[in-house]
Amino acid sequence: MKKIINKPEDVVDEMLDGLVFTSASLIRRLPGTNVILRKQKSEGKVAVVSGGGSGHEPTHAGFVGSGMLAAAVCGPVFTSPTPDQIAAAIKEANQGAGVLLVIKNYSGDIMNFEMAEDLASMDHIEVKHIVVDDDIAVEDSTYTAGKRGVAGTILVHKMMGAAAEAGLSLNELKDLGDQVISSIKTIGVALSAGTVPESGKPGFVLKDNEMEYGVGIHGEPGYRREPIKSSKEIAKELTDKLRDAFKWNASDRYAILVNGLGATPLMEQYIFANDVSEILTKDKIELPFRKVGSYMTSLDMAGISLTLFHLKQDQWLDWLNVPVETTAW
Amino acid sequence: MKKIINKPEDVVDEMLDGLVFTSASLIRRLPGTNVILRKQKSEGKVAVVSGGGSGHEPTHAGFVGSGMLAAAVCGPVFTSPTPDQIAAAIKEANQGAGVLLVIKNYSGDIMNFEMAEDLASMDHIEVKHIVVDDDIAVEDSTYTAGKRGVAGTILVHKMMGAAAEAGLSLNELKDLGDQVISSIKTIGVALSAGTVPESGKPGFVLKDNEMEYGVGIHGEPGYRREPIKSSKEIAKELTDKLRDAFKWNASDRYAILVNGLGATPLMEQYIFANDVSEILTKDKIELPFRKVGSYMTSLDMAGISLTLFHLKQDQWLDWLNVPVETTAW
Amino acid sequence: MLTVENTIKWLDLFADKVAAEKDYLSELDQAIGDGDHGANMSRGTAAMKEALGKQNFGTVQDVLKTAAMSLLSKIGGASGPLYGSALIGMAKEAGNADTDLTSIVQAGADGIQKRGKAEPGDKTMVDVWLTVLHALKEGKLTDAVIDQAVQATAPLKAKKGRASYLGDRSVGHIDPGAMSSGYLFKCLIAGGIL
Amino acid sequence: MLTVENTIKWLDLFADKVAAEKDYLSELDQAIGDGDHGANMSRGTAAMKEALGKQNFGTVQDVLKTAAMSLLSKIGGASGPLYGSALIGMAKEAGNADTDLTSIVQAGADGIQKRGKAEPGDKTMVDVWLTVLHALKEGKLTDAVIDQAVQATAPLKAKKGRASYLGDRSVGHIDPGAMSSGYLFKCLIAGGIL
Ligand SMILES: Nc1ncnc2c1ncn2[C@@H]1O[C@H](COP(=O)(O)OP(=O)(O)O)[C@@H](O)[C@H]1O
Ligand SMILES: Nc1ncnc2c1ncn2[C@@H]1O[C@H](COP(=O)(O)OP(=O)(O)O)[C@@H](O)[C@H]1O
Ligand SMILES: [Mg+2]
Ligand SMILES: [Mg+2]
Ligand SMILES: [Mg+2]
Ligand SMILES: [Mg+2]
Repeated sequence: MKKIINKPEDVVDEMLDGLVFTSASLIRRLPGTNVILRKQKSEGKVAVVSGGGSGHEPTHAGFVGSGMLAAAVCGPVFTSPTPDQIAAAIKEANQGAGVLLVIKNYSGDIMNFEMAEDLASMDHIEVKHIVVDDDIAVEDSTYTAGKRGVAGTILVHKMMGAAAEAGLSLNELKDLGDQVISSIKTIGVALSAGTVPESGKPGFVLKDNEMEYGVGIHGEPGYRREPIKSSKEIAKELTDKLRDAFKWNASDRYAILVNGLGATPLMEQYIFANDVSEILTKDKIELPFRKVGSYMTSLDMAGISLTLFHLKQDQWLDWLNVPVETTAW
Repeated sequence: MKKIINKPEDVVDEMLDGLVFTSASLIRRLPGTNVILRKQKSEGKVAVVSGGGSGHEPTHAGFVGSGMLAAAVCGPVFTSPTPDQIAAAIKEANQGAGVLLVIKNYSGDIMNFEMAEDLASMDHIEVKHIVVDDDIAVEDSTYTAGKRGVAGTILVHKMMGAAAEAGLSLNELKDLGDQVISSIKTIGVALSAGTVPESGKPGFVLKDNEMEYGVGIHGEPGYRREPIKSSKEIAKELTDKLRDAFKWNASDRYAILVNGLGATPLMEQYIFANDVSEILTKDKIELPFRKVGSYMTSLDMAGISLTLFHLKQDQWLDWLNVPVETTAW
Repeated sequence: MLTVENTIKWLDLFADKVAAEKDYLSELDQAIGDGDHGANMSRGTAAMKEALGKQNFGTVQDVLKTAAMSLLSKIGGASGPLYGSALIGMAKEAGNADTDLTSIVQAGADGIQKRGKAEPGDKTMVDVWLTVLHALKEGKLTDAVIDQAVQATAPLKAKKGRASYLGDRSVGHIDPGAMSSGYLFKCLIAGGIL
Repeated sequence: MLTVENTIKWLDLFADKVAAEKDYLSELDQAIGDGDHGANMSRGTAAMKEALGKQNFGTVQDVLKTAAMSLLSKIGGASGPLYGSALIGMAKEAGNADTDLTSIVQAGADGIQKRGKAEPGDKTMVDVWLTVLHALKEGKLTDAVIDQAVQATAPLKAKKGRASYLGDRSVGHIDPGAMSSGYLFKCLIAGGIL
């Protein structure tokens, strides 16, 4: 493992200090916790709080700021934060109109966030949650933990942040969140695994000429391993999966997010985006919102994910577009 | 080589199409060229034009947009663009007040841009240029090609773009540019080399436990190779070099840029930024402008660079801070 | 019956066992999860042991509540809320006048199932808790029963937690949470509480 | 003396030689530069050959000007403007009534030096151009003279271009631009123009 770090057990603590140093005008750290709060308050508005394991930078803390997240709770690398930290974030973030938790669909995250919800309710803070499960790589069935939450989460953060700022109530936000999440689907491909600092070894090993479709952002297994393909072929595979899942029609409107997984440079992301755009143009899909970059990463994993978000209402596009003040959006 | 690309010889062409697809509202491609132009014009203002080899994404084209670059000329990977392309960019970008070229200090870049300047003068367009040479890794002497232009270039783009928008004349801009460049210094460290798609092999090879101080953004040799150190030790080495070069005093004001070289994730960049901030705080340096991210990359090179910019005038800080509309700033 | 002293002893033994087996638990998790179960559990149980050593406790409920809070605020991941919920449930039950060990373990198992919604056979710690509970009711809890319950998770296909993403590939591996729960109950026996 | 026909022949031979030695030129550049000199030169000379084949030329100046523009707009990097400037200078000189081959090569060398500011001994293509020029003036240009000029760059320490970043580590390697310039003049001889 070659990384620019100090002690592996200190990476999250030091990273958060570095982030706050970088964006000192926007955010602060709740003392004694791994909770990042935004400085500018929105009184009387619902506070949107997210979080999860670290290692996905700039997610989650990079999206704290006005118009987006009120707080992010940062767990150890790839490990859900604990209920006390989440509860502390809820308490600090609450502006009197309640708190909406954005949870990614992992057993650990759901259980810790739900317990925090219980704790917060003892403080008489109204809390609701939504669960992002955009990864269509693994089959969804009642016999599994269900689909995972991956890159689409940043679009959920943006939507919820904008809608909260627009004054929606906690109930309205929760309903909107459920609708939005069911309109977002993601699928990815990995070329190499990330290395958790404390373990020092890559999460899985791909051969020099191999890639794997459908790998999760913690290195969870995908659905097929094969020799590396061209960007065009990868674009075809991933858009085929998304077409199957969405069953779209010509002139449907989608937001698109091409997301680098950590070690993949922008050059490759743009080449891939170009190939995807050619396919979607043939399908006559409209793409009024487009974003390319490394937003939901998996440490130094090489690879890419493709997210589409069916824009069922014009309002949704407006909310994606409204400016925010964050480190990373 | 594992990359998400199609034919290696097509990477620049396809990447530029992908970039324009992503930021279609901001930029366009000059047909038949690798020139990216901004859509919004600033009539009567000096146009700031930059460029160089590709492989440094989001530099250069990611900084085209209002308030920053008027155009970027994108050469093949790590190879300067040709005079005809640069001349075409000058012609299209000119808004009647002349064109300032931002050149990085490489023999190839300087010669191609100077020839383009000659061509443009035949069209009676007033053109001047500034040469960025912020890399203090290699000794500057009249017996070499001099210091290289690296990550500090993006701060030069920002300053020149803001000052041009503020209405400075071409002569004023050129003077400002020379002052700004002499106030910016950068030094970096590489953990692994990037791989040029057409060659398919990494530009140099570091052992599993090795790093090299002072490597350039095309894999040019640095000044010392040694076993990988902690982030704190790397921060000390790089700030020591910068302190020597600037000879700063307590309460001097600097802008800081921590730049990832392509494959290094944000987590490491923030940890390193935190270590640098501790050292500079001890030196009582003020850092009113801070930026962390992968802005001047070297394909998939792992590593980091540290740039400091001595803010000799309050106006300079304002120009760094004024909002822009670009893909990547 | 649980007393303040033997409950502390039980949980201290558990912390020591987890510390000793930290790498093995992570190894089990590497095979079908994300390789952090040992790190998670030892972070939590070390904090628990420290908290239990710092205070004088008046009731078993207080001991269990303090233990629960340590685990909850230190483990994280999936096992944190599960062990935390188990111990909160046990603490509540310990407050009842006419309780007994079986009822307390029952409350722990209920807490885990309420939190994690796993059924027996889903290849989780629930499998161990329910087998242990059954044996307790019958007065037949032994190390052998516990070992067997842990081993019995190997042939199962995971339906909850991270291992469920592996589908059939989870078959043939012991569930890490089942193993750590096995340690908990072996320490109950080793602590002489039965 | 240069004619339209033999100038085209000369440059076509040069393009063929560069195409044949593309990998070798890049290998030389890998050692002390960035490994693209072969790719750069072959991209440019292929375009030049194509452009020269497409048109009927009235004067040597037109031939050289067309060649210059092809090289300039296709090579890029350092060698593009250098070869481009050389050929622009040569084209200008070829327009003079009382010119000769020596004056034309002199104009080429001047173009390179004006553009790149390299002095003899800086370990660049200039070293070959100036040695060739000297030999031409003395009427003594041979393949052996050219080879020797190219080889003579090896012991030098680079002071211009990318190789200069290597400092002392550039010693012991032939300069790639010197090698490609050597090809240019060997093709002059092979084309029977001397
Ligand atoms: N829904 C659930 N119900 C019961 N036990 C579960 C559930 N999900 C996970 N587990 C248990 O948690 C263990 C994994 O814990 P751990 O590795 O610490 O957390 P994570 O999976 O978040 O990394 C599994 O071996 C399993 O026994
Ligand atoms: N300033 C200069 N003057 C003369 N020749 C130069 C100069 N700089 C570079 N060269 C020549 O250019 C050659 C390298 O060309 P090339 O590899 O195509 O360009 P780049 O260095 O931009 O990759 C060198 O071998 C050297 O002969
Ligand atoms: Mg985990
Ligand atoms: Mg080059
Ligand atoms: Mg685990
Ligand atoms: Mg070269």
